Amino acid sequence: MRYVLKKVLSMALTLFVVSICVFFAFSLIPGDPVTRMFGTEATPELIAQYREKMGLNDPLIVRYFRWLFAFLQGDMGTSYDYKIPVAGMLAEKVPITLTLAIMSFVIMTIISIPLGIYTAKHENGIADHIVNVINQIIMAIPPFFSGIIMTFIFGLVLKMFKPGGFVSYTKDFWGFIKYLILPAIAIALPKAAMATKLLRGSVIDEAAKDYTRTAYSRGNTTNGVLYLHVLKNAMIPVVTFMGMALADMVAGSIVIEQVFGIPGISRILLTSINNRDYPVVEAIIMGISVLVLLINLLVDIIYRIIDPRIEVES
Amino acid sequence: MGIILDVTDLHIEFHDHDLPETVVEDFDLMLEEGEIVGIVGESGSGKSMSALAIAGLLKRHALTKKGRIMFDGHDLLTCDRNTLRSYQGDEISMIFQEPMTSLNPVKKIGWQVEESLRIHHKEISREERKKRAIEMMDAVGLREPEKVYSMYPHELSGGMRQRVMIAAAMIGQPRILIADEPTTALDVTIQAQIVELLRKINKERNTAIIFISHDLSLIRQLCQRVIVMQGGNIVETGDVEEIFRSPKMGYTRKLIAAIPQINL
Amino acid sequence: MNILKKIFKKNKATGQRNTFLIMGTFITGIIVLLVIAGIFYTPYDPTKMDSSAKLQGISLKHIMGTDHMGRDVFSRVLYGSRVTLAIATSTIIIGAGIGTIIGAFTGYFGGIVDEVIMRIIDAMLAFPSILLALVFVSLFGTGTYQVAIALGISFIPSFARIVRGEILRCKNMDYVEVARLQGVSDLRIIFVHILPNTVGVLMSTIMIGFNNAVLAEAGLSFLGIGAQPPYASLGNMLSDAQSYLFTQPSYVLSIGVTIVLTVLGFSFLSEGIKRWE
Amino acid sequence: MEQEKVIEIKNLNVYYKNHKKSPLSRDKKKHVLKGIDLDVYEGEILGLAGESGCGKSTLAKAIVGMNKDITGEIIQKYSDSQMVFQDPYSSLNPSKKIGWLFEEPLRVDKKRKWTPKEMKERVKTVIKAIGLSENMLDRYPNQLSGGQRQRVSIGVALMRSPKVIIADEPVSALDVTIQAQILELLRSLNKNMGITILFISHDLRVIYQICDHVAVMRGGIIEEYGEPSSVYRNPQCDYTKELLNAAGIIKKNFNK
Repeated sequence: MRYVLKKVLSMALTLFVVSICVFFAFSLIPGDPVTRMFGTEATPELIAQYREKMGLNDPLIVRYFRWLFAFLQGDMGTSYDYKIPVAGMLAEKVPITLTLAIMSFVIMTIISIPLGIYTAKHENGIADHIVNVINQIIMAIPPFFSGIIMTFIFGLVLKMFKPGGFVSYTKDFWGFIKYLILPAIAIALPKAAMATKLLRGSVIDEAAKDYTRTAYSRGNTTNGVLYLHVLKNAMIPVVTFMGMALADMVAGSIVIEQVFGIPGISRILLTSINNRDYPVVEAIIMGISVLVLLINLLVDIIYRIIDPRIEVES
Repeated sequence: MGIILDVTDLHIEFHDHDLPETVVEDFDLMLEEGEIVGIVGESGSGKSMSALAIAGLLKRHALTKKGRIMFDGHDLLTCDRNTLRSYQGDEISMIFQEPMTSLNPVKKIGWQVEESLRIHHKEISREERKKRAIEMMDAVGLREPEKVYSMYPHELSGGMRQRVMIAAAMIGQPRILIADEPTTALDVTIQAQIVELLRKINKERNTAIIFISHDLSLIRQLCQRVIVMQGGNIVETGDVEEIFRSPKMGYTRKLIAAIPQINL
Repeated sequence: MNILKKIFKKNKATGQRNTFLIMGTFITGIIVLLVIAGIFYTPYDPTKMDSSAKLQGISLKHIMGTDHMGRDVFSRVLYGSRVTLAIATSTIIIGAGIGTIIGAFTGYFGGIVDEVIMRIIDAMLAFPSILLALVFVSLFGTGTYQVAIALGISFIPSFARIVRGEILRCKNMDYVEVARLQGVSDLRIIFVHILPNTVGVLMSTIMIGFNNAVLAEAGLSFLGIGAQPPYASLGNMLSDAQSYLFTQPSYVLSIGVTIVLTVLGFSFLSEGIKRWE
Repeated sequence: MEQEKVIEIKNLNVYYKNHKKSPLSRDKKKHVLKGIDLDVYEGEILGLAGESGCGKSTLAKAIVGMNKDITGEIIQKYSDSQMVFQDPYSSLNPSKKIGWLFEEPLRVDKKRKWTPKEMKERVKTVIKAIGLSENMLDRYPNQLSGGQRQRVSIGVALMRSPKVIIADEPVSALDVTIQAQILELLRSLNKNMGITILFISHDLRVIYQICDHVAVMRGGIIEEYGEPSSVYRNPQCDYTKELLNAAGIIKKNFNK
């Protein structure tokens, strides 16, 4: 319990540092937000009025804490371009992106764990060689390209789904999930290949350690050694990878949403980056930071459960 | 006293390089019930390989084995996997040089100690298993065995880990215990304790021990009979004191000469 | 030629050739040679439009077909690969250069500076690198140079971490203590005694870095925030081609396959170096 | 015969940083050596015996200045003491040729500049003294056996003709027959070149064989000091007795 508390505190601290970095980075970029908001319509009076209204005349520190506390209460500021609260803009989009990322994660796990164990167990077998070659190739295919190919094969040739036929989860949940399957596979494939390779290597490394010899000397079968002894040890690096992969998948969703025409946070993020709509960018970065840190926390906790040595070392 | 293990003409050859490499040649060993035999040799002498072969722990691929290892009417080299497994941990147990790495770091001590019982004696209840494990841990001199039962390997010292290894090896009351340099990684005082413990086990339980070491003087302390190995071959074999008194082969003489002489 | 001999040499222990290294050298070699050749000669002017030859398939005349404006795709791929590789190279130079220096010094000297820098680097590493690059792009603005710098910065942490780990591993070796006792200076220890021992790991990391940089650059340009016209890179082109997927699949495929081969070459190289001896 | 002291240690205390630090624990330092007094005489081999964690390696490191957090005095007659380590596999830089390793101490010599020719001469002299042949110079450490590596380590330490060598378990990682050869080499260096050796070992038998004095350490304290033959014949403290017994040198209750 103390371990978890310590990790939560450390997470809060990191988040605090991240928020400082994000806020100051975006505040120090040249360009006045009010001028940016009104463009050519801006008159000096209007600018002065809005600067006062938005509190831009206060010192940076004051503005930072105001921003931080507003953020903690769920107020993420107002978009320069749309002049509506950022929170509202994102509310509908976030679940779509998250669902996509989680589906990719599930697909990756389902593929990679059995495959990793199988290829490790049959090291240098035919299946192992084939899987290794396929893995190496899949890792080189960027999701946006495999997404395009899948659209071509399943959409055009097999006509199994309608490209661009996205349905929102509010209307038809299963239709929504069904539409996300291909994009999720596109995101999951390279990660699954990496996870398979990592797990295979990890199992093989662990299997060469002394304790497996001990396990055999007590009369264990190969499966007994593998599942009772090796697997738990072998999962330690894989858990770290999977945590990072989940974070990566959120990022991967942003690209793949463009390929499949999914209205997640991708389009908002890209337009706001291109148009320098900083409140939106800030909100998305902070949101993803929270998510990444939560994933890290989860990984740390799982780690602690798997590996009893952790507490001693940290 | 009967002979319980009869190894004849054991050959082990490695194939993981271009040229096959012979690591053990013409290895013979007859082990009598309740006796302690030492195998001495330097690194690369094939002493550990022979021991692993007897324990059935040589990897199956990349090597060939010839000869016979007769135990309980079966040839452990050729018998099927299940027969071999039914002996491992139950009739033939093994402990290793590195107690640090020979225990699974993520499993509790108790779980590891009672593993052989769990595998070979499924009829024993969980409570009974735990009781026996704790008794065994007590017998090998682990203090507070109940507490150690639910600890992890990294929480123990090297000497304690080796005791845990011995407890786990002895829990099935094996007839043969193979100890592969069990004290090399330990401090001298701990080393003496472990040797003492092995002697006690041998006396009280009548377990035959194959004790492998590079240290001839350690073998002299524990064993009646010794096999001297060099480069995969047996150089000399016989009674320890006899060999110390009149070594027949040059290599044995060299080994004895390398032991610092102390004349007080 | 000596290096080629080494690449094709059989491993003494296993008697096998290093297939990954051979394949990686082969693929990457051809791509790099083609790209260099493309600087001096392309079959067609990559910007020349020909409205009479839009979206043609693969033919002897246009070995990768033509695009929606009738430009020769092969010439454009040569050009785009050059942009992609140029950005990837500068990414690696920035990332590996600064990362190695940071990693070497923090790892060797340790102390409070090391802790602070490693905290920051761990925090950065927790973020997906493409997102990190997106953050920097949004700070620096979009454009070819900005993307190169943004990617370079986002690659620093992983290099720093790996080099630091290697330095830490070597630092506790007795030979470093021996050198210190002989009075070898810290800088000489880092650069003459320790770093040569990390060359294998570093080379392998650089190759996987190229692999990731090409992927990241292509991803960013695909999103339209990477290289900007007239510096079209492979990602931009793929994004353009996507709209013509149904009318002329070879257009998309030839660009996509080029990206895949480039990435594959580097990943093979990385894998091959890891298995070298 | 009154001998001169090469190293004089007075009330030496060494502390380590506590790595398991938590903000709550006040005891931040580990007290590793607790008030060591020890003299090393010119031309002798002094054995430092004890089990792992007793502080014998820490003492060696403190003498050559590798531990910074110390109190007390270490007075040394010569400044250029060298060390030989236990593991011959990690004490030679794997990316350098043996010849390069031999020359490195000369290249970084602050006292004088060595010309390439002088370096070659010096390497030749040393390589002869340690009983290796010159064709070793072109090899990498991984092409050498453990015993050869340990010879090279000793040779590298000899390059600048130090008067004191500290050998930290130099034979523990070697096979017994090789062990005897390395001990022989150390003894000849001591006899022929007059090099004072601080010989650290957990093996009391080895210490008996080559040392003029022995200091038995435990828990950061020197428990017993004297000539090996008299210490072994008549050990004063229980711990020494226990060690001697464990090593099979004295027989307490040896029932066989």
